[in-house]
Amino acid sequence: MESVTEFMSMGGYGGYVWPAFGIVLFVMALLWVASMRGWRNSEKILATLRNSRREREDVAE
Amino acid sequence: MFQGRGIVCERGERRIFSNLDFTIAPGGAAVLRGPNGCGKTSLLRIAATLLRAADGQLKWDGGDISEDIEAHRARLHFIGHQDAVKGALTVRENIALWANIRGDGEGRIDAALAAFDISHLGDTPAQYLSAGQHRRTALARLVASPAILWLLDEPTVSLDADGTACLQRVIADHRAARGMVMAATHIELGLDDAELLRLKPQ
Amino acid sequence: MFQGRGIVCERGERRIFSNLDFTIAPGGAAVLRGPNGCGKTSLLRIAATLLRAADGQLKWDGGDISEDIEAHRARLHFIGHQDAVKGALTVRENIALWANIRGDGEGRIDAALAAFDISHLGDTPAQYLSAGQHRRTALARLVASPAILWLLDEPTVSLDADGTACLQRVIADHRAARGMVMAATHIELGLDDAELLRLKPQ
Amino acid sequence: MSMHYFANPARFTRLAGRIQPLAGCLAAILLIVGLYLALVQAPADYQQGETVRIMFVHVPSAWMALFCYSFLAVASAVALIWKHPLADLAAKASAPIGAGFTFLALVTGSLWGKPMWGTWWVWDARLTSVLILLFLYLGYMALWQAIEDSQKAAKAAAVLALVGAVNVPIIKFSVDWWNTLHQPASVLRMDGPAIHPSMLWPLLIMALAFKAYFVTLLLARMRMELNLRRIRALRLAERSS
Amino acid sequence: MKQLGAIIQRDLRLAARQGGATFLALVFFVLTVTLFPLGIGPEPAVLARVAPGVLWVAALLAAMLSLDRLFQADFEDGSLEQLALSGLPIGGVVLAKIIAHWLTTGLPLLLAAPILAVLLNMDDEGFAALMLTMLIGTPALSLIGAIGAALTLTVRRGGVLLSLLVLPLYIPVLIFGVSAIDAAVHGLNAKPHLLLLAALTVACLPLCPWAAAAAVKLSLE
Amino acid sequence: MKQLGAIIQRDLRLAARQGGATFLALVFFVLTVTLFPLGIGPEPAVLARVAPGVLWVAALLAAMLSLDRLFQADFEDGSLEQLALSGLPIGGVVLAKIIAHWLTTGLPLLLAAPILAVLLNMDDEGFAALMLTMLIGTPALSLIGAIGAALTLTVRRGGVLLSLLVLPLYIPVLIFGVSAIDAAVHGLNAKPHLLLLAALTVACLPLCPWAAAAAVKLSLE
Ligand code: HEM
Ligand SMILES: Nc1ncnc2c1ncn2[C@@H]1O[C@H](COP(=O)(O)OP(=O)(O)OP(=O)(O)O)[C@@H](O)[C@H]1O
Ligand SMILES: Nc1ncnc2c1ncn2[C@@H]1O[C@H](COP(=O)(O)OP(=O)(O)OP(=O)(O)O)[C@@H](O)[C@H]1O
Ligand SMILES: [Mg+2]
Ligand SMILES: [Mg+2]
Repeated sequence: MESVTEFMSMGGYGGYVWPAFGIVLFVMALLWVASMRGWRNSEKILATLRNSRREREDVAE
Repeated sequence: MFQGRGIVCERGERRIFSNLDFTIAPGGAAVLRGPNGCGKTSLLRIAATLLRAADGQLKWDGGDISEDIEAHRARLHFIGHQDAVKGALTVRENIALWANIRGDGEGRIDAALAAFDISHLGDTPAQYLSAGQHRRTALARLVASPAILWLLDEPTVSLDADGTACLQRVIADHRAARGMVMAATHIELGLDDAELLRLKPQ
Repeated sequence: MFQGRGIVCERGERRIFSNLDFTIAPGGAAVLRGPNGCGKTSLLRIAATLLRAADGQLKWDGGDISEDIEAHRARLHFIGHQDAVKGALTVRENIALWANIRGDGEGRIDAALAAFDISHLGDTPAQYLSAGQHRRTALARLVASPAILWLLDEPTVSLDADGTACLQRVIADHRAARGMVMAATHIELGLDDAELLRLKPQ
Repeated sequence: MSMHYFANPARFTRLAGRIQPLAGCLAAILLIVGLYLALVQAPADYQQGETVRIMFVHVPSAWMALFCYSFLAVASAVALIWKHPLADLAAKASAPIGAGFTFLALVTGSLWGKPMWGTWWVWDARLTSVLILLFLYLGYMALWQAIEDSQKAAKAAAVLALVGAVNVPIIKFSVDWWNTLHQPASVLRMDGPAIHPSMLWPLLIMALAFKAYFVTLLLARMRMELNLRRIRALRLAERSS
Repeated sequence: MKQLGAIIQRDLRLAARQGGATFLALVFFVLTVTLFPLGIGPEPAVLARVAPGVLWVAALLAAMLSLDRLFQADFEDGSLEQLALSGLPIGGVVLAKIIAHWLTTGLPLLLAAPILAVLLNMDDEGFAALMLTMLIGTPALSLIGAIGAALTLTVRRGGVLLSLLVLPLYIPVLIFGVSAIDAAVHGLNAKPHLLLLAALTVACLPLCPWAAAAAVKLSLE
Repeated sequence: MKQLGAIIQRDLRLAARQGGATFLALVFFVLTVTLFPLGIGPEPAVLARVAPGVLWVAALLAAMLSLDRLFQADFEDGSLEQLALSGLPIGGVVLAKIIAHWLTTGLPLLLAAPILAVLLNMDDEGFAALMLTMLIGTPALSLIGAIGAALTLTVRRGGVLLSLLVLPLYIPVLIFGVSAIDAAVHGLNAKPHLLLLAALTVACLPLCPWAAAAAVKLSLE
């Protein structure tokens, strides 16, 4: 228990070290989620558009 | 009944026309014709209270319009060369916007799009429209939010035959519902029974 | 001789027309017609090299135009809806300006003003012009500095009968001097012997 | 559009489909290992104490900030000169990632500066040029966003990226010059103490993790842009028919 | 009321569409503030000394530059005419547009100010006062600016004339704003300055829309 | 050549007609500089310390604000199109417009700078350096700015985006300009700074019109 609090305090600099790591992970995660979601969404929309098109005209490009 | 009595127009300290009278009854129409610079646009702007006449009186059902300018403005549509279509918004948004601002809601947007045959352009940003499509978007406002008096400055500019037919149909419907129209034009509008106001250059 | 071969136009990733051919011989004229949004303006802009065709070739006397775009631009006049008339300058200054920039000097300004019957407006700042007077000012450039190819996008918009007659006269003179004209329009232009190019919506 | 146009992107999509998961896994593993090493394994510095751990995120972020801009500039040059259809997309896709890392370099640097220098911010040459780099990124992205027509936007943004790339060294150099005039080297030097191997390893691993992360996101964003382009074309074709 | 809401909503949407105007007014503020240390040198003491002044001057300039967006675009494409013809009182239309303007410029400036204060090394005591003066003062900037924007409508490219008209009117806001922060930094009572600033804003609230509406009417003739 | 002269003449005439643009860019410069004593207090020592920085920052902002006049009006009313169709190389047209821009903004700033320097209590030693840096530096502002103005042409109301693009690029001019004056004020040798500034301007001379012309061509398509 003691070692955990010690670890968290980072020699008295916990107030700087943890926010630094925290914001790095947070921004990286945010960018990751946004990019991946944007990409998956675009795949989905493209697929439905293509399907609806194929249904209408049997001659696929 | 919309009337003008002894209207005098001055622009840039020059008299454009004087002593002009007109009367439009419910369901009636007046077509302004005359050479370039004779004051058609000026007269329409006076009728819309956007320009002050140097002299004369505008009357609505006999009452003086200058007594309640806002009421008069609320009952008219003015469509001129600057057509208040925002390039950043889609066609539908552009029309809905004005319907909302005039307090009529979005109930008639689809009818407006259909009336000018631009339903397929509903989601196109207005900056990608051709000249005629742009004008149709501006005219669609006439249908999207009702107003009893329409003031149209060269409404058929850039319209093809089909677009002109749409406009004629819309005007006919409007007049059938006792609406009034005042339009300036250089070409035939097909308003057969309209009063013809010929402005002469001074 | 001005020719287009297999011109394809795409705008905003959409095909507007394809495989369009045209030929204008010296003294010849082509009139573009078609419904709103069929690509008349786009074709004129392609002919002026303001827009790049997705495919196809433009030729001048048999040579490929893309080899010397500046030479092609120097030999044409393009007059569209945005007419490059500065409100702060007078009518005469506006016309003189472009004649000077094109390197032709001010020798023909008076003739240009007379040709469109706006001599009396020479010293009026353009911001005080009516719509038709504005257009005449833009068109007067055609006369003020010579160019062999005229590309006109709905040139008669806002013109009265008299103004349209002026334009017809000017075009006839131009063609008599072996000039070429390509014009888009929705109404009769009175170019009887012109090749008619009908664009169809795709 | 010609066959050639889609031939390349199609091959790219296939390739990206294979690389992207690999890079993603690599990034995750390296990041976990790197974080463990950085937070637990690495020793505290005898001068800076535990704050030195910030280095393990700060320095790789700063490196990535610079790297992404170089990547963006090269991609823009390729797009302008050789008109490679994917180069535009690569440039566009790398901008938000680079901006993110630049922001992180600034924030972690500030968080390090407060305990070390006693202030969140000094107008040191290096710090100032990173701040300006952030503005360049933002301007680039804003230009992309502001021009509706994507082909025009691509070219305009590429011109801007190149002009910016010429300017980055000039800015760096001028700020250096400016700073030495007003303020002789009294501010703490950033070059810091020599790096022990026990710190070098976690630093390198974190740097690699960031690189792998960049590759993953770059590929995902490029595929997204490619899809969006196709979607636009399909939608417009539909609307007009 | 609902119609005024529609106007506000429309302006916000246009701002969002047109290249993220919100984001951009902000960026001008940030850039101007960062130029100053580059101009006057990095010494923290000097920067701290001039920080409140620089922040407020930059806020003034940022607010002023965004003014030509207020009516000009709508005037040129005929939208302002249509708004005047919509039957709403012009004063109301103007007020709605002022509110939208504040939401897209004043508010973001307010939020960015503390971060920039850190960059300029401002004393910690000044932060609360800075935020308060910004909150009270920026609406006055939008309100006063509307008069200038309306007056310069018929002037082509009136941007610079606008600044000539508006900046002198902004001076009281600047002075009260800065002196409140300075008082707080020096441990004095900032309240009288804040009250004066508030009085100014409250006085502008009925006067400015009315004056701006009169100017708009003029320009439509 | 004669045709480029005609373009310059035209731009100057338009500037003179449209509400005296020359006079107005100048006025913005003067107003911004006079806001500073109001913002940071009247102490002569502080003012003298920040004078070169404030002058140059204000010059940067004034030059930047006048940029949207450079191509935008001509783009919107079709004049730019007509210029492109006049058969002149676009790079030449752009250069002519840049020259006209400098004559209507850079030159008046240059002339007003010493008077404002007096107002800000700048040390006498700095005056010659101030004038020289302005003379050498303001053309670079017009040149670099042209790129931003051309890039933001198709953006409606691009004014603020323009500042985001252009201000970072202006930073070297600012820094060399200020450091030359500072060196002179402190009795050091200003020459190396001036040479660097001159090198910058000379490098911009061929590069910027070329890049701006590329951007203009884009926007016309
Ligand atoms: C907001 C503040 C800061 C910014 C923007 C910043 C920026 C940078 C940049 C751009 C680099 C990469 C330089 C290169 O590879 O050429 C870097 C590296 C580094 N920074 Fe910072 N820094 C900041 C604060 C700090 C602080 C406070 C410290 C420690 C006291 C620090 C220590 C380091 C170290 C040790 C390196 C690695 C040096 C090297 O690779 O040569 N930084 N920083
Ligand atoms: N900038 C643009 N981006 C994308 N699409 C455009 C753009 N400009 C026009 N279009 C589209 O291209 C098509 C052709 O437009 P164009 O202006 O050439 O038509 P037009 O024949 O001149 O029509 P009109 O008779 O209405 O003037 C239209 O469907 C229009 O929506
Ligand atoms: N803002 C203005 N200031 C001064 N005079 C003006 C102004 N606007 C127009 N005029 C003048 O008023 C007269 C009438 O203009 P108006 O626009 O009403 O004509 P019009 O009949 O609509 O002509 P057109 O058929 O060309 O559109 C014209 O001679 C014009 O020169
Ligand atoms: Mg008219
Ligand atoms: Mg057309």
